[in-house]
Amino acid sequence: MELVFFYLFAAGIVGASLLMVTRANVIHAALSLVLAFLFMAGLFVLAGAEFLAGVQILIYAGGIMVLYLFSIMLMNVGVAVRLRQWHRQSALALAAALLLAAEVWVVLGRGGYPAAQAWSWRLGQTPGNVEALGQVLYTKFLFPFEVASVLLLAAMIGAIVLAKRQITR
Amino acid sequence: MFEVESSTRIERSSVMPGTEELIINMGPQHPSTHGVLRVILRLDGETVTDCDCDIGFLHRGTEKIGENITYTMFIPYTDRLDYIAAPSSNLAWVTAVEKLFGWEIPMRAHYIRSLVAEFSRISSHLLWLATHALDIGAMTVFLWCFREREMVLDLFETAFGARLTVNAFRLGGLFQDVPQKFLDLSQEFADLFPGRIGDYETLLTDNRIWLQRTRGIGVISADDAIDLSLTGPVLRGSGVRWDIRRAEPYAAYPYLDFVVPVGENGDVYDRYLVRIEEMRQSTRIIQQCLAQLPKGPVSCKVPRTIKPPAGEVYHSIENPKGEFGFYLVSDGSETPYRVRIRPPSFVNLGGLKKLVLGGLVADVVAIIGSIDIVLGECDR
Amino acid sequence: MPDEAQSNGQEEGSAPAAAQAPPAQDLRELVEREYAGTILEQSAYKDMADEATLVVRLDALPQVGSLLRDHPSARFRLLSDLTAAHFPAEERPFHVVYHLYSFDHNRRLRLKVKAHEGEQVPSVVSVWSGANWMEREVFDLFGVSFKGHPDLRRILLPEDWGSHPLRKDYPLEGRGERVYTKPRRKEYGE
Amino acid sequence: MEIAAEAVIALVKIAVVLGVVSLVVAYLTYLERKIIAHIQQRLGPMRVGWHGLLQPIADGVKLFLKEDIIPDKADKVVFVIAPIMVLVPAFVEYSVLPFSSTFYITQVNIGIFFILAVSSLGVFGIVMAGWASNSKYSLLGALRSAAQMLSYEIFLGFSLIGPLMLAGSLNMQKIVEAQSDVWFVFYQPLAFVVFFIAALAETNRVPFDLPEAETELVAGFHTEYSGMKFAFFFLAEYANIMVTSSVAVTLFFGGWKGISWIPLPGFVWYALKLGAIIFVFIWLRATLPRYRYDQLMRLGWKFMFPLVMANIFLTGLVKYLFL
Repeated sequence: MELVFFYLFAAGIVGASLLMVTRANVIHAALSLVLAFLFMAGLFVLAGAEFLAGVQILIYAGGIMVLYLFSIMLMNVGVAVRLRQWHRQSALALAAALLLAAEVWVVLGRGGYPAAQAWSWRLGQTPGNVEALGQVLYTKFLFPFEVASVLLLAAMIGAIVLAKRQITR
Repeated sequence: MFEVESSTRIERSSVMPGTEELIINMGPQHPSTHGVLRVILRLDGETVTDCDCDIGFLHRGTEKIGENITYTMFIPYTDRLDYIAAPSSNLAWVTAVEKLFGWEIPMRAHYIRSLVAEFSRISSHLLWLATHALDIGAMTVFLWCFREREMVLDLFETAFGARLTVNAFRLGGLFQDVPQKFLDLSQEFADLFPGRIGDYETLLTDNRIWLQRTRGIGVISADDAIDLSLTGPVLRGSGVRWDIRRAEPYAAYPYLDFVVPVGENGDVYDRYLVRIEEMRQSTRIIQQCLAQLPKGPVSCKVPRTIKPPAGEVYHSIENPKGEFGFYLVSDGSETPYRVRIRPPSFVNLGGLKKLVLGGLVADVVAIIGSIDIVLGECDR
Repeated sequence: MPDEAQSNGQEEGSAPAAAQAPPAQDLRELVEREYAGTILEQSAYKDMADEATLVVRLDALPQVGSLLRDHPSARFRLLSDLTAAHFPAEERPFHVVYHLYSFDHNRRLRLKVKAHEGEQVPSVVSVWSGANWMEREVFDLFGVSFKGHPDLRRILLPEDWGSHPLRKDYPLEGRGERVYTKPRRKEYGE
Repeated sequence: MEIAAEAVIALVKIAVVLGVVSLVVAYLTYLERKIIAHIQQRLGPMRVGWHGLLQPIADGVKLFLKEDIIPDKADKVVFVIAPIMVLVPAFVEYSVLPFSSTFYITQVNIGIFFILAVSSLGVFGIVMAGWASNSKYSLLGALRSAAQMLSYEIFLGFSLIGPLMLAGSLNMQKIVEAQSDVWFVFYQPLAFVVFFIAALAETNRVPFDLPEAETELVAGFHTEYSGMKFAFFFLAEYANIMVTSSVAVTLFFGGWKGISWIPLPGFVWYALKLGAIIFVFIWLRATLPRYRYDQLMRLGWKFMFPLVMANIFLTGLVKYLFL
């Protein structure tokens, strides 16, 4: 049963991603990406990580992508559609893709990262993964968590300063 | 070197890269342009950078018509000018013609004219308040105002047989005396109406959202307002205490006691307050008219064929929207040689650009509402 | 918002002068003192004070306007109305009429200029901004052009209308572009 | 076999909930029209059925039969998907709402979080509709809406943190159980105020109905829509009102729990509370004017954000010190 859903979602991700890179219309591409995010959230649910699935939808699909759409809509999409879509970089892209595939192959062939194997929490078998996530974030990974939040704060202030400079004077 | 240049370029351009100015057509079928007004707005984001009005959709050549029919025949045409306050337009026309002739009008006619003119002011202000509030999103006020306006229109029907284009007055006075029922109903309305104004004010005057949407919006100083020839509540909202009913009294206004309300800041809110207070004052005037109403004839002797002396007069009255005047040139024949309608909405609308520049689109709606235009008289 | 009621009745300043001198004599003198020879005629319908009319020389209009607007004994700050009338029989057929009002003196004044066909009338937008749309309207309906107007376009009629309906030679029937030859009907109901 | 039985039960539950919700949503429009009408001293719908009771059905039939217009210059695919994208999240959210102690479609660990996540998808439909219509009014409406919903989602989410801290769970059932003694609205009045205001903004209701401000933007993002697609937007709006009201009931008013000495079944209590909150929604619509766009943003960021942060801080402090 789970396997069926897994392949369903996986196929969805692949299809949506393909759509995303092939659509000439930027808005269509962005919407395909949203679709891919939703399928990914489905995979998270299958893995027992409901919280991550929620975050995936809330942040990526509901937040970031809306902002993307927001800025895309302000631009003239009609021009982009008529632009050339090929940049003669296919050789480079192919090389990069092959490299990535090789890396994935090697990692998965070894059965994942050693650190992940040594993980004490079994996702999906925890009493509730919100609690698990919370405990890990505030104990084991407190420092990276704080660093990330400081980074975000700096980015936010930077954005405000940049925007503000245009308004005054 | 290059970096300095690029940063200055960012600072200079007020428009975000990749965005373009948006040109928006409001009207002529837009819900908040109050008739067939078309406003062309140039927007940067939601800020208005330019504004142009396209009017004339309702132009019927009323002035030309007036030059080719007799003085009496023109009265119904005035109904179609400011159709929201038709008796006011009638009054402007008959008083202007009477000034040309130099007739003495009986006191009773004067009082009834003032009475009906104040009813028309109330009806006009009610329609204004209704649509203005609806523009800003207050839906209930809209229907409440229409409830009272319905009563006023019923009153017109009782007295003159018509509700909107009432054709209320005749040269020399009135067509006939008003029925007693009209006076009774008027009294009833005048007793009831101040409470109803209180109801509207409960919903709006101290409402924080209403204050935020109207205070400091569409500000115009007294000097600018005068310079732009704005009249009526728009001018009074900027603090100029000028009301033709007081400055150059006509009809029964010399004998009536009322206050000319003025605003301080000249913003949308002050215009709102001025009009609300004017409704109260109108009710006071109605009470006084009913109490003082003298007996007697309602029309002076009017000759069968009306031929004024040659000459020119300008006479204006205080329409609900502003100074509503007629400039008449007579060549001594039965028809006027030139009829000029001085339209308050047209002139006040001319000041719109000054009011909306730099504001937001949402404010344009509020500002058009606060000018209170009626296109019938704007386009003529 | 409202303060105490103002006193009823007429304000001073308008009525008493009418008996001896024609109304607006003082204003005429005021203008003549500054710009001699700019007032061509002076009249008032039935000697009414608020119908005082001064006919101003065409080219002097903006100066006379500014003077009347700013001088303390005039202060005509409100351009209450601006319009025109067409008298085809006259040498200067277009009378452009300005109705001024003074808040300080509660007084009205009518200025008039007379223009030839095709002659440009100096715009008063620089004196009273409110003249903008009203001059456009006169341009639209009479074809009188204004010199120095910032945005002289048709306002009520479509841009491509091609004629000026408030001229007396404009036909009453049919489309306005047609040349109309019949004389104007004068009698009704006889 | 067991899986099949489970699936059948789930499907039946879903069908029941969907049916009831659709009907209630349809009658919500009727209720709104009636309530506003009486506030405005008129009668509202009176012709179809007794006191217009069949009006929603007549409206539905009318919308079904209407010509379905797709503008010539519109992006057809996106134009068609948009109303579905608005409606589906609105209905999916019902899957985790507990209507009584025993009746719910499913229990998820992250119940309330799931609702937040799914409701954030609703904005897509609006943005898509605005863009696909290829009309300036629609686009402006959609932009406003996107900005508004994104910002207010933040306050909506943060305002829920207070009650969640008290409940110690994201599971809707457990949150309700935690309110057995006292409803959280008494512990968390600030949070409730912020939540309610944010909910108004999220559902585009007066005084925050800017995206569809008729007098400025004609009809906002759904200007170009007609027929059933328009009905979808309409239904979604009311479905969202239902959801946010349900969340309010669940998180602040003790869900299906009633006053113990009045013997009423849980779902009756639930319906009563829901009705009261929806009534306030409608009442506000009849009373208030509309905020302006920038004022809305200012209200959010300068008033509600500090408020909700202070609330979280206070709750944490109190919980640390006294509980």
